[in-house]
Amino acid sequence: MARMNMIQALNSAMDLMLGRDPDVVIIGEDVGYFGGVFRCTEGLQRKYGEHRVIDAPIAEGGIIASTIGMGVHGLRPVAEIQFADYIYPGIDQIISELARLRYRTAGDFFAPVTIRAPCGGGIRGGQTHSQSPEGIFSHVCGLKVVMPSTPYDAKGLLISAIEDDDPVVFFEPKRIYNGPFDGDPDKPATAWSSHPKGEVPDGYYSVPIGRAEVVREGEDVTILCYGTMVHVAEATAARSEVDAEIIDVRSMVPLDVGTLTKSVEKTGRCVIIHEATRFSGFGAELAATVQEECFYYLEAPITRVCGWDTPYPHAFEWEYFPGQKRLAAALDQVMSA
Amino acid sequence: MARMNMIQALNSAMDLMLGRDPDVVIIGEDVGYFGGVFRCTEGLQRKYGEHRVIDAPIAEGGIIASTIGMGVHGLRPVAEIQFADYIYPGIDQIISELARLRYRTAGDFFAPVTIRAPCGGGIRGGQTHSQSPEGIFSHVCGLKVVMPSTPYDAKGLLISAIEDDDPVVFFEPKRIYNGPFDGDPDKPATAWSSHPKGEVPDGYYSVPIGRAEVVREGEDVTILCYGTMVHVAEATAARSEVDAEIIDVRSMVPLDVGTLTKSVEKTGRCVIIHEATRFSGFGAELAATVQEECFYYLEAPITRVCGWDTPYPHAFEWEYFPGQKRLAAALDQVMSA
Amino acid sequence: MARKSRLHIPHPPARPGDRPDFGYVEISEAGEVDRPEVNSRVKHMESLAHDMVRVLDDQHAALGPWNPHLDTHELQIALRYLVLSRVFDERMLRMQRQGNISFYMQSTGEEAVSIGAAMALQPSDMLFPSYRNSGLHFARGRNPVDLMCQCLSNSKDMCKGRQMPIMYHWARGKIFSISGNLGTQFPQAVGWAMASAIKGEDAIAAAWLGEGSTAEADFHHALTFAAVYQAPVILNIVNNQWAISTFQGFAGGERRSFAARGPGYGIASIRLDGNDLLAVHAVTRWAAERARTGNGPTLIEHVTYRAAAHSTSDDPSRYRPKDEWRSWPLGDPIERLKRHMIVQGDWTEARHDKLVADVRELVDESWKEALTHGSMTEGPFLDKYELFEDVFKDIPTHLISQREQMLGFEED
Amino acid sequence: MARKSRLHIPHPPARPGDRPDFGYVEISEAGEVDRPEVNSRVKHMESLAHDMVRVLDDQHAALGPWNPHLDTHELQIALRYLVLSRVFDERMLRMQRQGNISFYMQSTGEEAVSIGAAMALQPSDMLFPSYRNSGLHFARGRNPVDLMCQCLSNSKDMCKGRQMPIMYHWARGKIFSISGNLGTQFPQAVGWAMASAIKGEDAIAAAWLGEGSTAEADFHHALTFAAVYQAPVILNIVNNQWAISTFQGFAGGERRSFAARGPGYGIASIRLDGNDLLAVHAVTRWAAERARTGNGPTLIEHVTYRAAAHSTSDDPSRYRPKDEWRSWPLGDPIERLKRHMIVQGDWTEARHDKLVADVRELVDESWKEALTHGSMTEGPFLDKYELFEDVFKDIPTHLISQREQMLGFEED
Ligand SMILES: Cc1ncc(C[n+]2csc(CCOP(=O)(O)OP(=O)(O)O)c2C)c(N)n1
Ligand SMILES: Cc1ncc(C[n+]2csc(CCOP(=O)(O)OP(=O)(O)O)c2C)c(N)n1
Ligand SMILES: [Mg+2]
Ligand SMILES: [Mg+2]
Repeated sequence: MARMNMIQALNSAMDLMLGRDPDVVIIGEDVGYFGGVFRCTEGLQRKYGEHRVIDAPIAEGGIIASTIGMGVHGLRPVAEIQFADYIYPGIDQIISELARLRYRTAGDFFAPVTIRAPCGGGIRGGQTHSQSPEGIFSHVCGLKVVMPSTPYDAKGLLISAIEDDDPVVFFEPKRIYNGPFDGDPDKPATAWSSHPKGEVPDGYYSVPIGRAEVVREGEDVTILCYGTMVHVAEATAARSEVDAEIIDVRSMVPLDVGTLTKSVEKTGRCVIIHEATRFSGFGAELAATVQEECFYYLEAPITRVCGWDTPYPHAFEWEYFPGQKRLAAALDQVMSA
Repeated sequence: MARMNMIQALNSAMDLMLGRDPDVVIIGEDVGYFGGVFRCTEGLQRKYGEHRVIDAPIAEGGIIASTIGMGVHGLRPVAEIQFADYIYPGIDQIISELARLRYRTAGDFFAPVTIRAPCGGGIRGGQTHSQSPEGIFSHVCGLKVVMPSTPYDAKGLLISAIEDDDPVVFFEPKRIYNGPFDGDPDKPATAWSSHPKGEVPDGYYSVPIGRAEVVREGEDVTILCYGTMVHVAEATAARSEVDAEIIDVRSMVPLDVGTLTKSVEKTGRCVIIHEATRFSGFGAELAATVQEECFYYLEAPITRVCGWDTPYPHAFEWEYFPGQKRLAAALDQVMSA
Repeated sequence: MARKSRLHIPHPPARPGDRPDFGYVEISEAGEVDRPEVNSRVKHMESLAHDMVRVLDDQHAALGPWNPHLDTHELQIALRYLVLSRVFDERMLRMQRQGNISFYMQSTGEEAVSIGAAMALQPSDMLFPSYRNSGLHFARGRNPVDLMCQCLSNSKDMCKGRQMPIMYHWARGKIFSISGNLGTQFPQAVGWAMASAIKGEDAIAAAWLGEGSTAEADFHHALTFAAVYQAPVILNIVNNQWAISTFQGFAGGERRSFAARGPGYGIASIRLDGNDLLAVHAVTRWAAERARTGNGPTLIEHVTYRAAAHSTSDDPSRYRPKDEWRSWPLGDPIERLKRHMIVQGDWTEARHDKLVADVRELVDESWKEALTHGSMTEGPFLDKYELFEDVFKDIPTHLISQREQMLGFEED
Repeated sequence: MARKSRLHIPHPPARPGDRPDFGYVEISEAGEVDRPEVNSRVKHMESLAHDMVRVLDDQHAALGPWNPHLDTHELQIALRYLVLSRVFDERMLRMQRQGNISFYMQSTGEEAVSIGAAMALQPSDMLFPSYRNSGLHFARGRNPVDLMCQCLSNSKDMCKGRQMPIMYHWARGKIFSISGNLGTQFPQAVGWAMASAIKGEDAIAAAWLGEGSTAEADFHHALTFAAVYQAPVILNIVNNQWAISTFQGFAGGERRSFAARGPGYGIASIRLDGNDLLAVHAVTRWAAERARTGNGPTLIEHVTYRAAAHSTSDDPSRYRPKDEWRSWPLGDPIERLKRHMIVQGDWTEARHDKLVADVRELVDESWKEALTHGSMTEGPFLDKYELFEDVFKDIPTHLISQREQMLGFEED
C-alpha cells in the first residue's frame, strides 16, 4: 500500500485507466506536456503519448463538446476543467447535450465522459478560483455528480467515474489536494501521509458511485458533509461534547438516501455543512429529503451551515469559510432545540 | 382598466418603459422587426426605432455580454432569450459577470440588465422548449429571479425588473401567455379575459420584487407555487375538501420568507409544487427553509410535487406535468399524516 | 429619443410588400472556379471562400473542373432522393396542419445540400445534421416509415417519444441525433473526427448548421478545434438567407461570405451553389478526400434559400415578401437537376412524372404503415414505463420510486 | 496503444533544454507596410492582418507611413510609464515572494501594448483590460498606491477585498474591472461601444485579451456583434506566444496570424510589432479614428512575448527554454524606445538612469504609503461588514441575517 496525496491518487487512477483501456483519453488546458496546473496529469503524456493526453485550446465549451463527439465514437474521455469556476462556458454542452444524449436517443447514443474540476475555497483564490457549483449540476438529470474527501476515495471514485457509461461530473476539493484541512488556516498544514485514507493501493480498485460513507459513528446528531467539510466536521466532532455521526455524502447524484436517513432516524437531528452558498445549494436538497423521509424522527429543525450568500471573497476568506466555530454552534443549537 | 393576456401585459410594460426612459433598450433574437416569436415585443421597434429594439445574432452569450456593456454605459437593457432552454450558452456571462460585477467592483460598476425568458412546459415543446431552470439561477448570488403567474403581475413585475439596478432573471411561464391553465389539457382553453388578474391598467404601476402573494386563504395546508402551477393549485383547491392556503411565491430571489412561514405556522402543513425537476429544484430550498423556520408548527412532512427527474418528454407530457391529480394526492397525504 | 444613433442595423433587401431583391448574392459563372489539389495549402485557395463553385449552368449543362461526372444511375438516385425529401415534407406538413403531428420543419428548396453531400460520403462516415437535413436519412436509405413514426411519437418512435418531430437519429446509419439547441453538433462532430484520427481510422465526420447559428459559440469552438488538431471533418454552413425572421446579415453576412470565416483559422473553405447538386457533391467529395488523406478540415458554405416557413409555428409573410422564393437566382435544386438530366438525354418529363407518382405512393404507403404503429392519439402507444428509462444507463432508485408513483396515479 | 494516430498536435519550436527558435514569427521590415485611409474597405487591406506594422527599425530610427511622430515630451511620458510599469511589477513580485500579497501577475516584456494604446486614446474612451494590462492604469495617471492597496486587500482596496491582486478597476478613469474568467470583457466592450453608438456619443471602447483566450466563445461573440452593428470598438489580441504552458499554436496560431480572424467577419485587422511603442500608438490612433468616424471596429494583434512567468503560481522553466526571452526577435519595448530617443538626440543614458531611479523611488514611497492603509495581516483592515454589501444594491433580509450571524461568531 502506497501513501499518496489526492493529486497522486488522481494521477494514479488516470494512469491505471489509460493503461488498462486504450479508449481512455485525457484532454484539458495545460494537462499534456505540463501535467496540469495542479499537476494531476503529470507524466501521463510522456507515458501514453500526445494523442492520449491532449493539451486543449482555452475553450471549455469546445473541450466538453469534443469529448462528447469522442465518447460517441467509442472513446472514454476525461476532461479537465482547470477550475470549477470556469465550467460555465461549457455548461450548455453539459446540460443540453452530454446529460441528455442517452435519453433523447433512447439509448442509441451516449458519451461516457468524466469531467474533472477542482472546486472549493481556502486557497486565497478569490471569487473565480473558489466556487463550489455542485448544487447546479445536481439539478441536471442525466449527470452523476461526486466529490471525494480523501485520496483513497479520489482514486476509487475516479476509476468508477471513468468506467461509468454515464457522464460524471467529478469535483475535486483543491484545498485538500495535499492534506486534510480542518478549517483552521493558522494550524500548520498536515499532509495526507498522516491520514489513514492517505493509504492508497497502487493497483486497481474502485469506490462505487452512489454510496455515502459513515466516517464517524455517533448518537446525538447526524452531520451531512462532503469534500473539505468532512475534515472540518471530524475536527469539530473530535472537540465537541456532542456525539456526532458524520456522513461523507460523496455522491450527490445518485444520492444514497438510505444511509442518510438511517443515521438521522437514529440521531433525530441533522446538520448539513457545505462550502457552496446556502440559498438553493445542495444542502437544500439534503434538508428537503431528510425532513421528508425522517420527519417523525426529527427532534430539531435541520440546520444548514454554508458559505454566505455572497460571491467568494478574497480578503475575508476565513470569515466566509464555514469552519469549526460555525459548525460547533450549529451542533449546540440543534442539541438545545 | 384594460383586458390583456400575458403577452400584451409584457408588451405594455416594455412599451411604457421605452417611452418613459430613453435608456431602456431591448435586444434579442427576432424581437425587432418581427416582434418576437411569442410576439411580446410586437410593434415596439416600429414605435421606438431600430436602435432601441434590436434584432440580435443567434448568440445568447453575445446578447448577455453586450447588455452588460450597455448597462455599464448607462443603458437599461432588456434581453430576450427566446426559450429559457437556450439560456445556457449565456450562463457564464450571467453568473461570472452580470451577477458579480457590482460586488467585485465594490459598487463602482453595475449593469441593470433584465433577462426575459419564456419557460415551462405544457406546449408539446419537448425537452428543449419546456425547461424550468429557475432553481439554477436562484443559487447564483447577485441575481434576482422572478416568475409571474398573471398578466397583472407580469406587467408590474417587469416594470420593477427594468427599474431595478440589480440584474433580474425574469421567467415567463409560456403555457399561460394566453390564458390561465389548470393542468387539464382536455378542457377548452380559457382566456385571460375571464380572469380577474387579466385586468391590467394601461398605465404605469409596479409589483414589488421580493413579495409573495396569498392567492387563496385556507386553514388546512399551505401550497407554495409559482407560474403555471398557481392555476393548477387553485383548480385543485377549488375541488378539494382540503382547505388549502395558496401562496404564489412570485419572487424566488429575494424570497419573501415571512409570508411563507406565516402561512405554514397557521396551517401546520406544506406542499410545494413546481414544474422543474424535483432533485435540487427550487422546491428544495423552499422545503429546507420552511422546515427550518416552522419546525415546531409542522404536523406532516413537507411534500414536493414536481416534474419527474427526467428530461422533459414530448409524448408523455401529461404524465410528466405535475397536475391536479398529483397535487390532490399530496394534499390528501399530508392531511392524513 | 431624438438621439442620433450610429448603430448600424442590417437591413434585408426586401420586406413584405417590397419587390424581392437578391442583388447582394454574388454568383460566379458555372465552371469558372478552379479546383485545387486536395492537399493545397489554405493560403493558396482563399478565393474559394468568396467565389461560388457551380457546375450546372443556365442551360443545364455541367461544366468545369468541379463536374463530378456522376453516371446516369447516380443522377437518377439523387433525383429520386430529392423528390422523396420534397414529397415527404409536403405530406408531413399536411399531417401537421391536420393535427396528426405536433410540429414540423421542411427543407424545401435546400434538399440538394443534404442529398448531394450524403452521396459523396462513405457509409462509415458519421453525419451530424441540423434539423433541416432530413435528406441525409433518405440518401442513406432510411425507410420513411421510421421517420414518420418519430414524428408521430408512436410505439415505433426511435426516440421513444422523447423528442419533438424531426429530431431524428440513426445509430446504424451513422446519423447523429438532432438537438434543439442550435449549433451544438458542430464541435461534437469535430470531437468525433478527432477520435477517428486518434484511432487511426479512415472514417471522417461531417456536420451542418444554418448561417444564423454560426453566431453561436459552438461554431467558433468547432473551427478552432478542427484547425488546431487538423481534424478530418467537413463543416457545412447552410446559408439559406434566413434565420426565422432575421436575414443572413444579422449573422454577419453583410460584408463577407460565411465561408470567409474559415481561412482566418487556417481552414480550407469553399462557397458553393447549394441548389446545384453536382456542386455540392463535387465539393463534398473533394473535402472528404482532403480529410481522409490527412489534409485536415474543410468549411463549406452552401448558398441556398429557405423556401418554406421556418417551421409550422412560423409565418414568413410577416417579415419577407411572400413570393421571394420565386426570385431566388439559384433556382430550385430539383428542377435544375431534372433539366440537366433531360438535356443530357438521360431523362424525360414523362419519367419524371412517373418518379413523382411513385414517390408519392411510397410516402402514402409509408404513412399508412406508420399509423399502424400508433400516433399521439391512437394506439399502440409507447409504454409509459419508458419515461424513466435512459436518463442513466441503469435506472437509479429515485427514478424507480418516481416511476412507481406515476404508475400509481395512472391506475386511479 | 500501437494505434497510428493522425491527430495533429501543435509543437512549440523549443522545449526546456532546446535552443530557442522564433523562426515561425513572420516579421516585416520597419516602415514597409502601407497605411490605408481610415475609411478603407476591409477587403482592400486584408494584407495588414498578415504583415507586421513596425515603425522602429534595427537602428532605432522611426520609419514609414505609420510613424506617429510623437514629440519629445510624449516620448518621455511614454518611456516613463513603461519604466513605471516594469518597476512596479518587479516590486510587487518581490512583495509576493515575501508573503505581503497573495498573488501577482507581471506584464514584463509587453508593456508597450498597454502604454502605447492608452496614450493614443481619449480620456472618455472606455477600456476593458485583461490582467496583463496594468499599464493602462499608469498611462491614465493612476496613483500606484491605489493599485498596491488593491493587491494588499487593505482598507483602501478599491475592490474592498473582494478580488485577488491585480484585478483592478477604475470607474473615474474609465477602466473596467478585470474578471477571472478569460475573455468575458471582449463582448462587453462591444456592448459598451454599441451603447455609445446608440447614444450618438463619440467615445469608443477598447478591449484586450491574450491569444490563448481567443479560443473562448467570448472572442467570437465580440467579433460577430462588432461586425454586425459596426460598433466603435478596438479589439486587441495580445499574442505573447504563451498561455500558461501552451504556446500560441494551441489557440490556432500555427497556420495563421490571430489578426487573420478579423477579415472573415468583415473587420479591419492589423498585425503589429507589440514591442514597438510607436507602432502600437499609431495603429491604435488609426483604429480609434476609424471607429470614431463611423467606420466600425478594428481587430489588432500585438505580437509580443511574455517574458516572465504566467503568474506567481507558475514556473515556466518546466515548459519552455529558460532564456527564450533573450532570443525574442522583437527585443524589449523599453530598451527599444529608449534607444530610439537616444538616437534622435532626445535622451541620454544618464537621463535614463535618473528616470529609473526616480520611478524606483516613487514605487518605494508608494509602497510605504500603501502599507499605512494596512495589509492582509496588519491593520487598518477592511470592515468585515462589507462582506455582505454590493451583492445587491440594497442588502436584502437574508444577507442582513447572515451578517448578524457572522458578526455573532466574530464576537465569540
Ligand atoms: C441556442 C438556441 N438559440 C435559439 C434557438 C431558437 N431558434 C430555433 S431555429 C432558429 C433560427 C436558426 O437559423 P439558421 O441557423 O439560419 O437555420 P435555419 O432555420 O435557417 O435552417 C432559432 C433562433 C435555438 N433553437 N437554440
Ligand atoms: C474561462 C477560463 N478558463 C481558464 C482559465 C485559467 N487561465 C488563466 S490565465 C490562462 C492562460 C491565458 O492565456 P492568454 O489568453 O494567452 O493570456 P496571457 O496569460 O498570455 O496574457 C488560463 C488558461 C481562466 N482564467 N478562465
Ligand atoms: Mg438559415
Ligand atoms: Mg498569451
